[in-house]
Amino acid sequence: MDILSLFVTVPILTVIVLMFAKGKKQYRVVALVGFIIQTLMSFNLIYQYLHVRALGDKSIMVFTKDLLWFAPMNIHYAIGVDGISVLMIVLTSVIVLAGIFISWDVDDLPKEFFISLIVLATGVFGFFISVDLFTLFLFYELAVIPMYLLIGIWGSGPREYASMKLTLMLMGASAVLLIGILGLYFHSAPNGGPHTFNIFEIAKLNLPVGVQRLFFPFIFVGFGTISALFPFHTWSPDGHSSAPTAVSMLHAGVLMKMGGYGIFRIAMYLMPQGTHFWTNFFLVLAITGVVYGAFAAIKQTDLKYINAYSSVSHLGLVLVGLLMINQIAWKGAMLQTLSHGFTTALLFALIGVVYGRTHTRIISKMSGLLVFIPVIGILFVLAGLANLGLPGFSGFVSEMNIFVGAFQHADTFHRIITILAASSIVITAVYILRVVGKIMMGPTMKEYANLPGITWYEKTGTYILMIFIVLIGTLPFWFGNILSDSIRPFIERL
Amino acid sequence: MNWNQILLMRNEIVLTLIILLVLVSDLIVKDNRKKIISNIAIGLFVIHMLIGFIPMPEGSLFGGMYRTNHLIFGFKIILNVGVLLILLQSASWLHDKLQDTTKIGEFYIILFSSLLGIYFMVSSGHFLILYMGLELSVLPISALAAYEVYNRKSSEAAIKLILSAAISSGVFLFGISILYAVSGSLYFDDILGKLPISYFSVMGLVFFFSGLAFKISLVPFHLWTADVYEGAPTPVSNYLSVISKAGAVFILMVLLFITMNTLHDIWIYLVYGITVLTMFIGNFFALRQENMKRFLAFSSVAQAGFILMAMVSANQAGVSSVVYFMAIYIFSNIGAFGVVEAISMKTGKENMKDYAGLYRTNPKLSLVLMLSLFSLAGIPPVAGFFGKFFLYTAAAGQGFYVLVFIAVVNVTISLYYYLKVIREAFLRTSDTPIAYFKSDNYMKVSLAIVAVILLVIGLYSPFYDYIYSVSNIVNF
Amino acid sequence: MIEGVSIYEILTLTTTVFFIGVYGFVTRKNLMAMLISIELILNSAAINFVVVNKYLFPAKMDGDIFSIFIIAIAAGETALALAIIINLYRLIMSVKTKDLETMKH
Amino acid sequence: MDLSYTVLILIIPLFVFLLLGLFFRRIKAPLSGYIGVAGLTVTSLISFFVAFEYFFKIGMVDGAYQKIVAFKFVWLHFTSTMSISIGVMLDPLSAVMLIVVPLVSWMVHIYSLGYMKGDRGFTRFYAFLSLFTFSMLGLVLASNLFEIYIFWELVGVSSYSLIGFYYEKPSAVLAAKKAFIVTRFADLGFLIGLLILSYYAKTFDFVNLTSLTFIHNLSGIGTTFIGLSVITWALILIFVGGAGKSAMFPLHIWLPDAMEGPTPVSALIHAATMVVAGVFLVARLFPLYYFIEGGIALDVVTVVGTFTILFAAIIAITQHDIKRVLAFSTISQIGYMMLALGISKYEGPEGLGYMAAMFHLFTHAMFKALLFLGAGSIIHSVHSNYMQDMGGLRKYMPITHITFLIAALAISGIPPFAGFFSKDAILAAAFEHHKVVWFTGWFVAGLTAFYMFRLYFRIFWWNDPKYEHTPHESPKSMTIPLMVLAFMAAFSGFIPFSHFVSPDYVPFSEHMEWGLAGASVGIGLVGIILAWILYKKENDLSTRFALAFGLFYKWAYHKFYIDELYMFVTKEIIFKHISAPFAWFDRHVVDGTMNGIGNSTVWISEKIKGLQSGRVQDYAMYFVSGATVISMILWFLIK
Repeated sequence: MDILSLFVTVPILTVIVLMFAKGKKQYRVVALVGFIIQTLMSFNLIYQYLHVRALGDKSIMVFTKDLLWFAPMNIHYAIGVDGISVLMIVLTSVIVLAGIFISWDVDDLPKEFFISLIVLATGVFGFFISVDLFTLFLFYELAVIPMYLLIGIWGSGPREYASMKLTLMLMGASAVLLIGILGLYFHSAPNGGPHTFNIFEIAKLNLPVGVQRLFFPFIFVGFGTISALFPFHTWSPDGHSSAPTAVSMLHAGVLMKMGGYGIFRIAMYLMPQGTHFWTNFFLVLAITGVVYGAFAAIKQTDLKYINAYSSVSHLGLVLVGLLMINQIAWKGAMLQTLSHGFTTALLFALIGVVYGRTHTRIISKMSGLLVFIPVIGILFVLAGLANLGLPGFSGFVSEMNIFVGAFQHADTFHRIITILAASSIVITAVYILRVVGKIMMGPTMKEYANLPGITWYEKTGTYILMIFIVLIGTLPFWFGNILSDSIRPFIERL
Repeated sequence: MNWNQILLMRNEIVLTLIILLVLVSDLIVKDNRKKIISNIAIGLFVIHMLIGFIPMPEGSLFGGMYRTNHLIFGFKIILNVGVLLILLQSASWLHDKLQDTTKIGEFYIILFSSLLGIYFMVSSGHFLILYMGLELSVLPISALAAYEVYNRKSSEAAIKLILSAAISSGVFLFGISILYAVSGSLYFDDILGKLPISYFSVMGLVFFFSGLAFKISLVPFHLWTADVYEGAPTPVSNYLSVISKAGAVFILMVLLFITMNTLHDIWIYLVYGITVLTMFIGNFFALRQENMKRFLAFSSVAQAGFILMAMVSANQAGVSSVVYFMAIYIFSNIGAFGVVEAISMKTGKENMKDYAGLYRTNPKLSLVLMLSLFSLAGIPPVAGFFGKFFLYTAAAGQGFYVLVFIAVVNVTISLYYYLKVIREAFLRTSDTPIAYFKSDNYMKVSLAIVAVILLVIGLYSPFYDYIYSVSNIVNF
Repeated sequence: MIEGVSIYEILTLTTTVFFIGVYGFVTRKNLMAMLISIELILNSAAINFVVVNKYLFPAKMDGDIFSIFIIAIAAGETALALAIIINLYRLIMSVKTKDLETMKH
Repeated sequence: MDLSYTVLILIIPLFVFLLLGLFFRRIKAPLSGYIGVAGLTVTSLISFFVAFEYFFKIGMVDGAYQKIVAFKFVWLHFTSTMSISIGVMLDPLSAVMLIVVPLVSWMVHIYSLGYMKGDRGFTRFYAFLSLFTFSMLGLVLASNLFEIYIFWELVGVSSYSLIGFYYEKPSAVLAAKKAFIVTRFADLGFLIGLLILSYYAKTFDFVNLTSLTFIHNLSGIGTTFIGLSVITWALILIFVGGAGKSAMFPLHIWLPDAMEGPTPVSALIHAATMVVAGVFLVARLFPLYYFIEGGIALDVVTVVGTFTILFAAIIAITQHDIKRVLAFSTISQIGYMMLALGISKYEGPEGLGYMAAMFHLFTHAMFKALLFLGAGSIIHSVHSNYMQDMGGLRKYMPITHITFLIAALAISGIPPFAGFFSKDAILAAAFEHHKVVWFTGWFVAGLTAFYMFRLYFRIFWWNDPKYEHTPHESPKSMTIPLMVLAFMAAFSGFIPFSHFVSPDYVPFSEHMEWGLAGASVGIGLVGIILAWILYKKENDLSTRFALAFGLFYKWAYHKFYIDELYMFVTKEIIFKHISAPFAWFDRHVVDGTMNGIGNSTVWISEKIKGLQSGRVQDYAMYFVSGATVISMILWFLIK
């Protein structure tokens, strides 16, 4: 078993063990152990990756493996990673681990909860290691569908509506994506011979311009929807607000990341001319999302809605960064992906922690919580500050990369886009401070006087995420180097 | 004609023997011990199924009226496995629900007769055999639909089925007669290349097509489906929705791809239009259904649309994806119907609303239901995903991206109603849930096999590779 | 072969019969009448086979044989339909089509 | 010589912050204060040592001060030339700041030991103070424009945390939010400006950015926008950032509200150090401002500075909250610095304005910190911010009284106190530049003296109200910093500043313009006398004066309704007419469309259900007519 396939098999083994476990305690211990192994594996992967690179391996993907799966269609189980996928895998394992800690206390159907969570994680891992479009698509759908159960069973509020909407919109988007993938597949052999799903095989040939222009929007919208591309983002506020904490974390932290990753790895890499043709159109959509999400967040009263719209805004920035098509902006987009993953996951975790105590998420019903739950309060404030891009936290680094990259375009159109994008950091400050000011600060309320303090598992879960936010924020050069090297072959094609 | 050649009809011969054996044993076994006939029939059928796995050469009999090849051989194995699963579910139903146990034996005889008809239909090389196979498969099923003689709905379903079938066979025959007039022969091999694109052959094509479309439940020939599925006993609906549909799909495909390839430019429009119509109408009706059997009926209408979609690609990929999907569809639908049957047998509840909170009382049953529905909806890693994917690939391979787009839109719609069922079973809770119950071993075995097959068959690629390798029946 | 009558005339006749059968099937209110209409449809097809065989391809007897099979199967079909109708009559004391619309939409 | 030890100046406060911040529940009240003070003592000593070394040992080469990059670490890499590095750059500017910032911060740390005693958030307070000190020192030592921006944001957040220190008070929370958002809005200008600048300059490093050859190459490239070159616009945008932090009109609105924070914080952040960051920034980039397009950007600085001094001084006269008076005074004084920078030229003695700005920054830090700490001492004992509740305090609080008086004299520009020298230099430079600017500056000097002594007399003289608790002098920990700062306020004017700081880094000698000095001292005295008449004893003259000004007084009292204007823009326009429609649009139009697509399928489904009529005859009809119609359609397709 190679180092990458383990990322798919270990979760499956965990699921199998879980099925035979008895009692809540065993369930969570099994899930936890499984994911601790997974996290350690992902750290090991980084180490191995750097080691391989240090030895001078210059290939785009390392640890590649290629097994013929469906011979008639030339479908392979083809895997491989570069720096970007490695970091995404770390992101995923860390967030899932944190998610398991946060949902330590799940009472209703705990076994099923953990199984769904792990299946979802399997899909995400598989997605990030795939270099074959078929397996990539398979894992993508595998990651989306457990969401339905997770939100539907363990969610709150209009959970049925939200989960149905989320699933349908995402599966609809994946259907659109499918068209794009098939289009690529059937144009992958211009000189006869078998078609291929392998990304790097397709990249070797220049697809006809017409084909690129035709199929680029399919793949972009397909992946864009899960990245909350305006106007296909509406599943996200409802979905997030209804989802249980760990699921919101995973969803915003990991699942939505597949969009930007897919756009980068497939749409842009395989269809450079298509990219140039469509850039301006999608830039307008992306920037609309950035500003729009931020403004809409100001008006929300539910914590989760605020964070969901904030995600729309921040992931819009990822798309803006990607569409700026240069090394710096792409690095920024990737960093933003990581940063947003950790930050939003942390915020959702804390929202869950607060909600678990106050039983409300309406900001006007809370006040002065910092007095009674200081640790949670401080973490919340820090997470908020990280979200608004304070130096020292991850958001700053990524946003600055995006802006510097975006400013490399001197024409008026890009300037306006960039300035609009930059202005979102002010609006972000407005809604974050509004939340922090309303619920954490302000006069204390009697009914919250006896709130229990933070528990050890909540502490562990949130601290893990906080550590990574600060790590990216303070050691951006380390992450930046890993990303830069991996971005180079991709940017060179454009 | 020697002994070896006769053995090409191995499936049919053995099945006929089984029918006779069951008939005889039905005479011997005392009335109060009729349940043993189930075991005899199922045991014999298992033997039959195992015999089916023995490799067999390609060839034809009776001057080409009957023929077999590797694809047909494989397809019959799939049918056999499907029928075995249905038999297990039927046994469970027969023992549990039927007041008059003396009728147990008849059920198997009639069901096997219908299967025999499908065998002939699949293997036919002549319109006469096709017609006879078709009738032989549908008439016994009409009888089975009326099997609950004291149930008004059952009789209503049966009469609707037989009247519709009669009309359809009339149209079908009329179409064949026109094709006969145009081509001068009723042998498939002789017709090959002799059908010019003309008003007559088009009319013959459409009328003939509608006869098979009736069995596949393509819009607008599908209207009987929902009523019959709802009224007929569940195993019968199950059988109708998978086995008889699969037979018709297979022979339609063979005829369109090979025999009528000169009409390709015309029937491609026919297939295209009917596909779109079927997917939309099937889905729109399924959206609203409350009765589970009716719901599955419309879902199977929509599924038929997806199957037909792959037929726009008249090549090896098209054949293999259709056969592959049929196989997966058979198991998925058997699973879904099986669960519905198990519940309706023990509690009499057939409405979607009654399923609220099912997971909390009957987790295993709900999981099988979920797997089956996910497979129908095409969600990985369940087999249906692979089936659907290859269907799209087949259609897109011929450049029908718009058709594929319509199909994926419909998959999304269909996902909605499949999730509606999941929603009842998993998401909701109920004050009066379906209480925990134990099904008998027949049902248990059947559902367990379905679950395993659904999980394995897609991921296990040699299965598809095999189907692809034997699908080289088309060469133009 | 009938002297002075071309195949077109006969085919027009059979087509007419076919649609008369369809018309009857659609408009009759009684199941028995519908069965009779079905016979018309099936017979029109059977005549078609015979006529085509005789007029166009007299060398082989494909069509003739086919029509015999049609007649046989139509008989079986009718028998089965009658059995079901009788059972239905036992249950609801009616053979009117309007009593058979409990399952719809 | 290895100067990388200078990075300790940053590391020690950061370490203290992390220590106190991470273990804020373990480290109890007095101990955390001691840790903070100890940390800052070490930092201050190193800073003073570095400044001393720079000015007297290593800084001067060939008659000019050098820019020395003492420490550099590439933190974030963009391109081969563009990167954000965390570095320490020494030059006269940063060396001066190395004295100001640690000194005031040190005093405030010590002072707070007494002031914050018994407060629940004692440890938190010291943690934030350390964070602020770290950020501010990082800001002044930055070697790289982006590094300034980073620390710029960090001082912003420390300011936020400290303004909102009493977070249970809604007003404090609002003030903190306001401060953060207003400055962040301004920072957006800074960010965009610096990005545009760096796009053309291809570097963030000051060593390059401020070298004359580099600027020469830079001028003339890039497009123009509304008649000005892009780089000028970039500089103006950067100034917007500076104006936000330095509370220049019209971005001043956050500073008066920021007085909700504990008074030592006001002294440190909102009087002495952070608010002059804007001045520091413009001074940092002064060669760019001066040379690009003939200094148009600099004219903007002058205009804004000049208007602000007058505007803020007028408001200061009318306020009753002593901290607010001081806040407006701060705004006005920073305006002086900006004004001085704006009118400065580059070479030799012509760079007087630049020197004066830095000089005033230095002296102002001392006397304004002193004023605030004094005010803190008063508030500490009277438990009120309002001068109506005070009077006759000179008897109760002698040390506070004397030190406050020294500070008031210093700010009023009375020789020999520090303010006299720096303000005089500014006015002298202004006189050379433009008479209107000079006149405004001169007039405001009078206003300054008036409002300062209005405060002084009203607090320490007037008459003795009935105190519930008799006021008493503050403890030693509070009075010692007062005395240290009073010493600085009194005598720091004698530092020959032009020998250390000049725009071209070449020292020059300054000449006293005695005529101008006399004029400004004169108007200062007029102001003081007027205040003496009105406020020495309890009387109603002041109210009569106020009535005489009528509407104008009312406007000034309400700070010219700028806050209300902002509230209108944010609440009415942005919240109600942008944000709310966005949210509505999202729920109803975008989401509505998505739901509509979903619901339309159900609707269609409902509409077509009649097809399935349940009549087998209908089915047959559809069957046959379907087949017929399809045949006909296909017939058409044959053609």
